[in-house]
Amino acid sequence: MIASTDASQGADKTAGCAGFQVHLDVFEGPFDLLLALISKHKLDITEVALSQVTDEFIGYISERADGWDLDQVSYFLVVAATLLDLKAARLLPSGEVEDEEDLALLEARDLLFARLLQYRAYKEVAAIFAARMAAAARRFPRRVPLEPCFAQLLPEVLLGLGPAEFARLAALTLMPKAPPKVSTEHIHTPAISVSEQARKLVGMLRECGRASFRQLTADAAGSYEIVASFLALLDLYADDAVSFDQVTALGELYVTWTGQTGNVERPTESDD
Amino acid sequence: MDSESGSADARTGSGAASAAGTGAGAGADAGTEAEAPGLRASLEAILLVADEPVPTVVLAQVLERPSSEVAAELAGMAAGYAAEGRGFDLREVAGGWRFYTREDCAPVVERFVTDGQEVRLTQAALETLAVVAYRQPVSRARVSAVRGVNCDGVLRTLVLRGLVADAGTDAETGAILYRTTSYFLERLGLPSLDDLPDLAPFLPADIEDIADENARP
Amino acid sequence: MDSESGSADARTGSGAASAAGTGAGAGADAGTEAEAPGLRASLEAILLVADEPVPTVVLAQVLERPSSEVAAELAGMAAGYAAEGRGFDLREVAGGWRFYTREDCAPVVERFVTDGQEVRLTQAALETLAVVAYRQPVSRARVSAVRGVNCDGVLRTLVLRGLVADAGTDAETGAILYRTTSYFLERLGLPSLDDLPDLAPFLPADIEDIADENARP
Repeated sequence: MIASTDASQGADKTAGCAGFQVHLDVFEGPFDLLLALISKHKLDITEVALSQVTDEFIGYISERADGWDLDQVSYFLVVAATLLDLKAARLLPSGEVEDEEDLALLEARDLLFARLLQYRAYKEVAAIFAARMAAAARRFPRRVPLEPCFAQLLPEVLLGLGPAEFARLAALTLMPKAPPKVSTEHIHTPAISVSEQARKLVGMLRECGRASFRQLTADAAGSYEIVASFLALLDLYADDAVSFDQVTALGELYVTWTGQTGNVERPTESDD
Repeated sequence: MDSESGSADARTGSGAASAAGTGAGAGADAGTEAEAPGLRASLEAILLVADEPVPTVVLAQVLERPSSEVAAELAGMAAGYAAEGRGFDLREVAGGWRFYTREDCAPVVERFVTDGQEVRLTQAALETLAVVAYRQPVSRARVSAVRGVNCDGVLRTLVLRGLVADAGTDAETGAILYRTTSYFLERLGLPSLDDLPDLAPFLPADIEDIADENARP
Repeated sequence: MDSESGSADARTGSGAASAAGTGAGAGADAGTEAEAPGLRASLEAILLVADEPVPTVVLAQVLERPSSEVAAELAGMAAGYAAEGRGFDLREVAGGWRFYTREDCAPVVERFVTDGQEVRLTQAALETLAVVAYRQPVSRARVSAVRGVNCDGVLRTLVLRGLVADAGTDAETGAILYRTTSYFLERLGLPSLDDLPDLAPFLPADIEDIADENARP
């Protein structure tokens, strides 16, 4: 491979990028996290112990959901939902895959794994990029102003940027470098806790037994609250307190209360 | 020392012969010989003033020599510098030739140079760059789909940092497409995109186009 | 080509003679110690990236060698380049050493310099220009502080290209101040500095910091 020699020389500088690190804070996307969970258990990606990884994945989301931006959370939800489906499929007695739903689950699994494999490939070449960049940075190009006698002969300079792009670049360059990260952004976002949402949902569902997700979130103050509701439902689902049905893909999602009638405490949640 | 240039240029030799005494500037006034410097000297002079990689064809044009001859001379010069253990090195990067310091001189040069050190990129930036590099021209949505996370902000910054550029719009969807720049190649020290490491070994067959079908809008 | 070894510097000659085989060997004392580049290679590397004449004492300091040894090596190198008929030339000018193009290569270099189309600025130059444009009049130190790297060389290039000019000295510190020129406005397509877009709308909201905080200085 092209970078093999360079990689070893640049290794000290790129160690942070080279391998997975199971510091949970470093994950940027769901694929990142999934891969890390999978590699943490030293599992072949195609033979994942789904239930275990699913549980950890969901656990991680519920811990951190309030600290992410909406985009990230939605992606996480897509992956979480897929994983949940897969976990459900795995619980099916084997040999019963005539059902169309089962087939769909298998397809979803293949798709998820295919994407993960693809992402892993890019992650690996990204590590090669980092090593190559580190090696290239050890060779300094000649970048010296022309001798004055030639400089006056130079043709026009091409900026290659319009005023707006130039301003954007200036803003980026002038932006104070971020201090070592202690993000406090999440403190200022409206505090919607998943457990609070769960309590609310349990109340509503106990009353009506079955409702569409749309109905359940009709009075949500913002998308953040909807996301929190969805996360809460995933938790409730994991605890066998609700079931889902959805007749068509992307169609209305119905939630049915299947839990006890007693007071439900959500033991895994911490208010944050 | 002539060995590396294949002695293509007899004039260089005679210039050398007359140089003995004086030191600086000795080549200029080498009385009897013709005026024009040889191919190797000309290339060295041009590359000394270039502040970005110079394509072989440009050098060939300026010197009015066949590209193949220039290419052979450049390769010979690079080999010669290496063999002589020079502190500089001639490298083909981003479609052109440029003088670099030799890698094992890095500690010394770093002690001397205080500017121009390039920032190291975050993991997110590297991954985004990797996707763009291998799938270019590529839309934001596809990059995001491959990485499983929204990449708009990272892409915009990569554009501003000169590593990625706009590559027009998709004929069908109208989405803006992105490609890598020659500065990207310089940062990686690669002659061209063809020299990117092969992605295939990292990827099981038939996986390659997953993200395309499922790219979210 | 062996004729040049009759010149002032025996070391260059012997280096040349031994060049064929080893690689790093040719420098001053490279023979036995494998890793460190020799004195000649180190000097070549440093001078390749130096954008102003470098005084012998500075080189001696960086390399931790006696000035006299460094001075002798530099003189030897200069003589060697001349003897070999290189396209570059090592000259002592204004109290320091710098690589220049050899005089008899000037016509070729001129053709190269004038031959190109418009010259694109490097990323570092653009960023430096942006800082000057929005903070003018501004001192070198300030520009370097904002960019987090030493910008002296880049600033010199911008001055040379006529995009940035001297704007007097700071009353307090005596530091030279810089401003953008009317040529800069022309190249950006703006009638006056007042027409530079406000920064506020561009302050990064959706831009991500792609630089690794843990990067080396």
